[in-house]
Amino acid sequence: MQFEWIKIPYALLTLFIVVNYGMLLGAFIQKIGARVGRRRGVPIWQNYADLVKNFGLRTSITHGVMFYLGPVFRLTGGIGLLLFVPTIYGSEMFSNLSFAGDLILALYFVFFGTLGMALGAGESGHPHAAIGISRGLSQVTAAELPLALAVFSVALQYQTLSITDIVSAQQGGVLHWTLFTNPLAVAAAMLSFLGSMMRPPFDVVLAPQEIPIGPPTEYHSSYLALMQTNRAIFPVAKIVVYMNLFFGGAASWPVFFLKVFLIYMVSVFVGVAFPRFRVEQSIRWFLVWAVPLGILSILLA
Amino acid sequence: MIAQLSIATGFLLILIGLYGALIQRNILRMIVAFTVADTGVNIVIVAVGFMAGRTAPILDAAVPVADAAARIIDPLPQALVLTAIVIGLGTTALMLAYAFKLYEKRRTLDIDKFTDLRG
Amino acid sequence: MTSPLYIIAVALAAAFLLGLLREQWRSLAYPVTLAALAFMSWLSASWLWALASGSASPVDIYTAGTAPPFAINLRMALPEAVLTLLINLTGLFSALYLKSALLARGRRGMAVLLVAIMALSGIVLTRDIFNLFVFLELVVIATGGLVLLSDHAHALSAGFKYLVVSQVISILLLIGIIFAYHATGTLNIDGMAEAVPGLQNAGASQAFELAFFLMFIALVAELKPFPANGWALDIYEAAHPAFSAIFSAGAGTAALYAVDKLLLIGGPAWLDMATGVGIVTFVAGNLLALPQSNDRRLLGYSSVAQIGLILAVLGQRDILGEDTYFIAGGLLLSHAVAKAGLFWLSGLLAGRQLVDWADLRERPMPVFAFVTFAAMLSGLPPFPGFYAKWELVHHLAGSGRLVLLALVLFGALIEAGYLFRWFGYILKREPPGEADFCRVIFDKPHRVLPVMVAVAAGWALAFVWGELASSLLGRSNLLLALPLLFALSFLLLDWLPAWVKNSLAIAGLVAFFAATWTDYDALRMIFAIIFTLGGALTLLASYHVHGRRVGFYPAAMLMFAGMVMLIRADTSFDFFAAWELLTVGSYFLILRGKHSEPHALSYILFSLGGAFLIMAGFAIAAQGAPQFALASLAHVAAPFAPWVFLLLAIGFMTKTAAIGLHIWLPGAHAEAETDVSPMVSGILLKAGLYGLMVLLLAMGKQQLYGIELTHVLLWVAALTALLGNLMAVFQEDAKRLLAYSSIGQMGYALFGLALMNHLGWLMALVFVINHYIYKAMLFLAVGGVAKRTGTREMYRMGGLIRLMPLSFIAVLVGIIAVSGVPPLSGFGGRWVFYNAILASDYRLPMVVLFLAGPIAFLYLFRLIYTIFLGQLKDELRRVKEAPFWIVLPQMIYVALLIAFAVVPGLALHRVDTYLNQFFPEGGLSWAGGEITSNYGYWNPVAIMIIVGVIFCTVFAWLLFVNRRAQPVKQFNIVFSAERPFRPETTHFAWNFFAPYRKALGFLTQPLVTIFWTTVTDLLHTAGDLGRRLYNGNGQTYAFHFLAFVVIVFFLVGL
Amino acid sequence: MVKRFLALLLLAGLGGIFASLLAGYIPDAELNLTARYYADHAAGDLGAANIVTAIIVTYRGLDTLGEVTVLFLAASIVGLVLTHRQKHDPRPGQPARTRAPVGELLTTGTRFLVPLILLLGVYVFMNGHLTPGGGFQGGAIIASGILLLLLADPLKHFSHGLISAVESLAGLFYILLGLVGLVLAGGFLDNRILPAGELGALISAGAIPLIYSLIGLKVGAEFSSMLASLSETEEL
Repeated sequence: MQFEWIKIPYALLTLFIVVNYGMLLGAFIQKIGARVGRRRGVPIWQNYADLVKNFGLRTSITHGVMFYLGPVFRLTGGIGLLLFVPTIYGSEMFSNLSFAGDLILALYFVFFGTLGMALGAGESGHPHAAIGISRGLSQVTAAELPLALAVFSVALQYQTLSITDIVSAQQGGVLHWTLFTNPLAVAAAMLSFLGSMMRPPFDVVLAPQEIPIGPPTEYHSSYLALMQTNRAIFPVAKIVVYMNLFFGGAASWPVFFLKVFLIYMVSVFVGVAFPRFRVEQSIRWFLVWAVPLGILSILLA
Repeated sequence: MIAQLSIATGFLLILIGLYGALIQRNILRMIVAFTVADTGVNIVIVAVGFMAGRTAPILDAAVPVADAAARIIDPLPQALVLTAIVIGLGTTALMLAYAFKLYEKRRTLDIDKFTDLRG
Repeated sequence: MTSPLYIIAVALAAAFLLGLLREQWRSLAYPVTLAALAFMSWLSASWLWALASGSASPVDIYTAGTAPPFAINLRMALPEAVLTLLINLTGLFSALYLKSALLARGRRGMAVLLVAIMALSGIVLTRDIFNLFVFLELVVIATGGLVLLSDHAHALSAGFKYLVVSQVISILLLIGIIFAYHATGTLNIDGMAEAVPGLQNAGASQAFELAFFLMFIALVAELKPFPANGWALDIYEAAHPAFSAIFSAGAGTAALYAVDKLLLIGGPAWLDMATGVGIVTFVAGNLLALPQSNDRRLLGYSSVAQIGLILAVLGQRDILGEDTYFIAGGLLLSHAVAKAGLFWLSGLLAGRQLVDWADLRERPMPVFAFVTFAAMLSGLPPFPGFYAKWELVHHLAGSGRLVLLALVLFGALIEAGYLFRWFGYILKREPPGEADFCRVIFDKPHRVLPVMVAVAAGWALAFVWGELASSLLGRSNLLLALPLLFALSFLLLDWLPAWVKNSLAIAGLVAFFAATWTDYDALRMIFAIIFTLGGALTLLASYHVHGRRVGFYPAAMLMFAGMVMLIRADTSFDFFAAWELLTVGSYFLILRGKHSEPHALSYILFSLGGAFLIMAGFAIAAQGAPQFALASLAHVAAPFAPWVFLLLAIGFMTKTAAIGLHIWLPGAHAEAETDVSPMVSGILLKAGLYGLMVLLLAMGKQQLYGIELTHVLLWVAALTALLGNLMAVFQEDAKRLLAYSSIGQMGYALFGLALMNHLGWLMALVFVINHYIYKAMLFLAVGGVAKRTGTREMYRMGGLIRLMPLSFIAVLVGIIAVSGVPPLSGFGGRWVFYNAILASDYRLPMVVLFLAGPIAFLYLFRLIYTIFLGQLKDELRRVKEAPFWIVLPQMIYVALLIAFAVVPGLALHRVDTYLNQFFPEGGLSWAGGEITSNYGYWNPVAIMIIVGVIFCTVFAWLLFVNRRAQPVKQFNIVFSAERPFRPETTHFAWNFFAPYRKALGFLTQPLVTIFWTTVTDLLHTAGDLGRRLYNGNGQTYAFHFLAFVVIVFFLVGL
Repeated sequence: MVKRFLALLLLAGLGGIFASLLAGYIPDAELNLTARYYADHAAGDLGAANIVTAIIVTYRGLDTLGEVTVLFLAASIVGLVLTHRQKHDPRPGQPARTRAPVGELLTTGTRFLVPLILLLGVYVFMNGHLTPGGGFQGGAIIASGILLLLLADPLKHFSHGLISAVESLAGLFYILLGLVGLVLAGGFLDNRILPAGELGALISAGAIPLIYSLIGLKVGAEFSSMLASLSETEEL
């Protein structure tokens, strides 16, 4: 695959679609959560409103250079992840910038944003930010492990690291999906997915309701706006990876919307049904339940 | 047979001397014990060179040069024993001097009292 | 030629002459003594020169004008010339040293000294067994007298104990001699040796064997074998150090030669006994020396042990053949010169405890002397003991005497242990109050001169043995190796200011690379660049140190010399010598840290232990050949190959700090000086990897009992990576964190090598380059911060980003690179890694490695956050950026990292091609900016551009919408409705990953540390138990001797 | 008790070794090679009637030099130890030592015997090459004369200077003679620097009588010096 200039507008188009989809999806899911709790929930355009409001806020403060750059790192991470992965299978238009690297690039780029964000929050000097990062990093090391194992299992299965090749290997019917050809890997990956979506039972990192804790504590106004944008992009980008690896990819945008929604719903269902783990509990949980699945899948692949 | 008996006596003296040197706590007694053992050694040395029916290795009218080889006993151990005796004597003198100095220092001759350096 | 008899005649004449001089004329008697000793030394020296140059041939000197065996004859051949020279010189310089004591005691003391030296020479020269006895008794009696030259409170009782046991010994010796005479009819040693095979019947031969046993055991007892040596140890402790020097160097030498002569009579049947007694003494002597705190007693045990080793060597003459004298001589001369030197040195110090030697601290010459002596005793290159040990080990391995080999190495390791511990005391302990050392040097030059002579003799011997090794055995003379000479030349230049030496060092490294770069293949080229240019780059940081920095450059350049010699080595010998040199150099370097005494010790012990395993591995691989080309490791015969592999691998892994062998690393790297840490971490660790590469390239996959050893390596590597990373997470000390991180990183590199496929090796090389760059950079950055803040505890820092922005940038770039996040160069390593493991057959160890991967984020974040972000402490508000010369290399490293991230092909393409000859399959294809493997692809330039563009766009957008952001003060945060004001309580930093510790902390139980502590404790306990044998009672020592005789008798089974 | 038992056990072991030595001992029927050489050549080559003396002074002269040196050493060290003590322990102000008289018999006997003893000593070492005896025996006899003197008058002070002068000169000449042998004759301590003379005559056997006389003087001096030194320790 080679670079062509036309890829840039195409990539921007993908980005545009995903941003909108992500914002709607986020609000929709919040609404679902509220309805489960017998509340009305936010309107579907709420995220747009927040974004506009936050960008519109005039006064803003900064704690220093890294604080300023944190959200930039964050958003770059989200966009990058999205663009390094082909979105629509078979579409030259929406293969984005995947010529730059394969699956490994995508997986490692996830950390780009995390790291930058953590640094930015760290410079705020707010202890809660640091505590949140400490918890988040602790958890993510355990949570990412089953995914890594699963990805490796899949790569072994298909003998490739190219996402496009992996998707193409799953074409030809639902039963060709990795979900059915390598269920253990998918199970491990989905457990990991729960951990990375910042939803219960693994959301102690953000702890959004009880105390103002976690990395975004100090962020506001346009910083927060960037992060909100990222919050729209990043889960979708991540789910795209899952979709491509395990659920046959998407050959068209409707399939894409549907699959992303359904995969997202998994974490929502679990989230509304289970209470929250403490960090060490979740680490142990991943190591005890998810990792063995991943190991098995590798051994059997 | 005389040679064997003498050697046995020498050995016995050595063992007796060594026993004394190992058991006696008084330094002077140890030194005496060593002289006993030395004597035993000297007896053994002389006895080893002994040959029955022969005479001392001094040539004179009774033992002419010509048949000396058939008449005299082995002269070498006799020369050696002299050296051994003298060396034993030197050591004994030295040990006595030591004993004196040790006594002067601690006013005791008990070997068990001189165990400051150890391990 | 002047007859050697004059050695005896002149000594005696002088001794008798002294009697004519009245006591008042002492000042005349003393020159007479010195003149006599000087004459004797000259005589030996002239014989040595004549014999060595071939202008004289060995002579037998008949006394009484009668041929042996009827009269006593002496012999002067090369060994005799060497040994008498050694004895006479020791005597001469000890007499010089004893000046005040001799002048105080008068002519009798001088006469006794003369007779003692004469008798020692006599033992060496004589060929008559009874004459030997006479000389021996002279030595005993003279010893009894010379002990009294000491002012030590217990010299008297020590001398008496010595006399008691000597009496018993001489009784047995005499009985033995007379019966041996009876059996063979001669007293001449050579005559006896000829007569023995001709003994008519079994009875006569049995009688002779018994007699010989008594003679032999008596002479062996003169070597102070364990456990029959309590009587001699007190002498070492209580006598005047100058006499102890004679006792150790001279008497030991003479007694050894006497035993050697006796072995000539006894023949091969007695070699086993000599070996057994020798090796037991060697090991036990060193074990007993371990718990000693008195310097001279320790030296005594060490002497006992060394002589035991030489006895064991003599006992191995059946396999050593002609090399016996080369080996035994090397060990003996090293021992004698070093021990004499150390005893003389001990006399310059007031305190008798080992820690009192801290008096020497800050005094380069005596410290250098001590180093020379310690290195000679431990058999480090380039001293004779090194060559000797190499030959010995090779012969032993070639003949399959592996137990003996193991014991030799074990004992040598313990010996190195206490010697280097001692050296640590010297450099690192507080001097005990008023050091009167300076005064000694100026007041008593006659006491300093012998020490200096011993140092000079040590280096001269090193050269001579090197020459011998190269002319006789085809080994190379290390003292002619250019890099080593360059390093040693800094010893002479140490008076120059540091910046001059630094410039010289950098110039040297660069020039060496420029002169030799065409010699290397792609693999070696990477290491060569890191070792020379990389070294030069880290040395830039050393410009920040002012003053003379005594001792730094010799040590550093020794390390670099070792490393360049390592990659240039073709033969196993050169390789091993280089390995030892770099180990020693880096040890001195590490020891320079303020609190690095225990860590440097554990470093050198692990390294030497590893080195011994390597030596054993080479020796077994050589199968009798003295050395071999490294490449022929591939042809090691089947039953040995896996063992060789195992030994070498473990040896190299001590340097890469694989788990289980890693406990030296954190302390060593963390406590080292600011500019030393990057060298030992970024550069030195690569030496171990280089070794492993050489090993794996040559030997490939080996199976032991059906287990594939590379598979085992994989597991070790994975566990190393996991546990190294995990332990790094829980460190509060920034440099320790980095050190543990190195352990983890080395685990990755080892993993790549152990995969034994193309990409695995490529990954290892990527790690080699990356790890050098970012670890050197991080250590420098953190070192600079620690320098400015005065602490390495990260929770004491915080918020330094504004004060030390450049250091922050370095750390930021560093941690992105380490963590493997695109777009920086670490990602390349990860990418190659994933491709490599896809091609591998082993899957389980990878799981462990996967677990290790993300953990790196934890400690890296902690590193940057707790130091640079968060709350600034009040006491650090005036901290400045790190010194220019520390920041400069960091910035260069930043540039390098980015360059290597964008164009990794510059370095890797060639290596990739090079690796094709070993692993033809699974290479990468390099098309334009894109790198493609069998599984995936990667375009570093594109990644860099894309990430850069996105980042800049978003950044620009933020700048646009948020251009009026106001910087706020430190505590302007929303904090549970309060306004915090104390940075200490607001900076969340201590025990940063508490929940993680709760979940996984159990994995970091210091099991390995406990294991090694237990091992050392056991050794100490064994030593302490052994000490109980020595209850200080002369009678008990006589018991020991008799028990020794009886037990050996029954073991020999006559 | 344990100590005794252990000692007995060890000595039993040593006794075992000795016993097997004894069991393997067969007295020679003929002189062995070395002894036979001495029997055949000592008289002819060296002119010494007493073969033992020939061996001691010439064949194994180096041993004998060593022996003399042993005594010299012992005397030196004993002297060293004791003078050392006196320097450190001068005991000033002590009244002059007095002793009960040793008795008429001893005093008179001494006066009568000492010259005879000395004469006997000289005789013994002068005739060492002819009759049993020699330098050591003669020296010891001389020393016994000194001992007698000391017994008769324990407070008697011998001139250490004289003793050591005799000792040193004798030693020096001994070495010198040895070296002359090295230069003029076959080797160090070769006695054939002087004519062998007639077997059995007083002036015969080359330098043997000379050397043995020197040894006798030296041994006598050394013993005397030791005795004198030791006698000075009496006040303890």
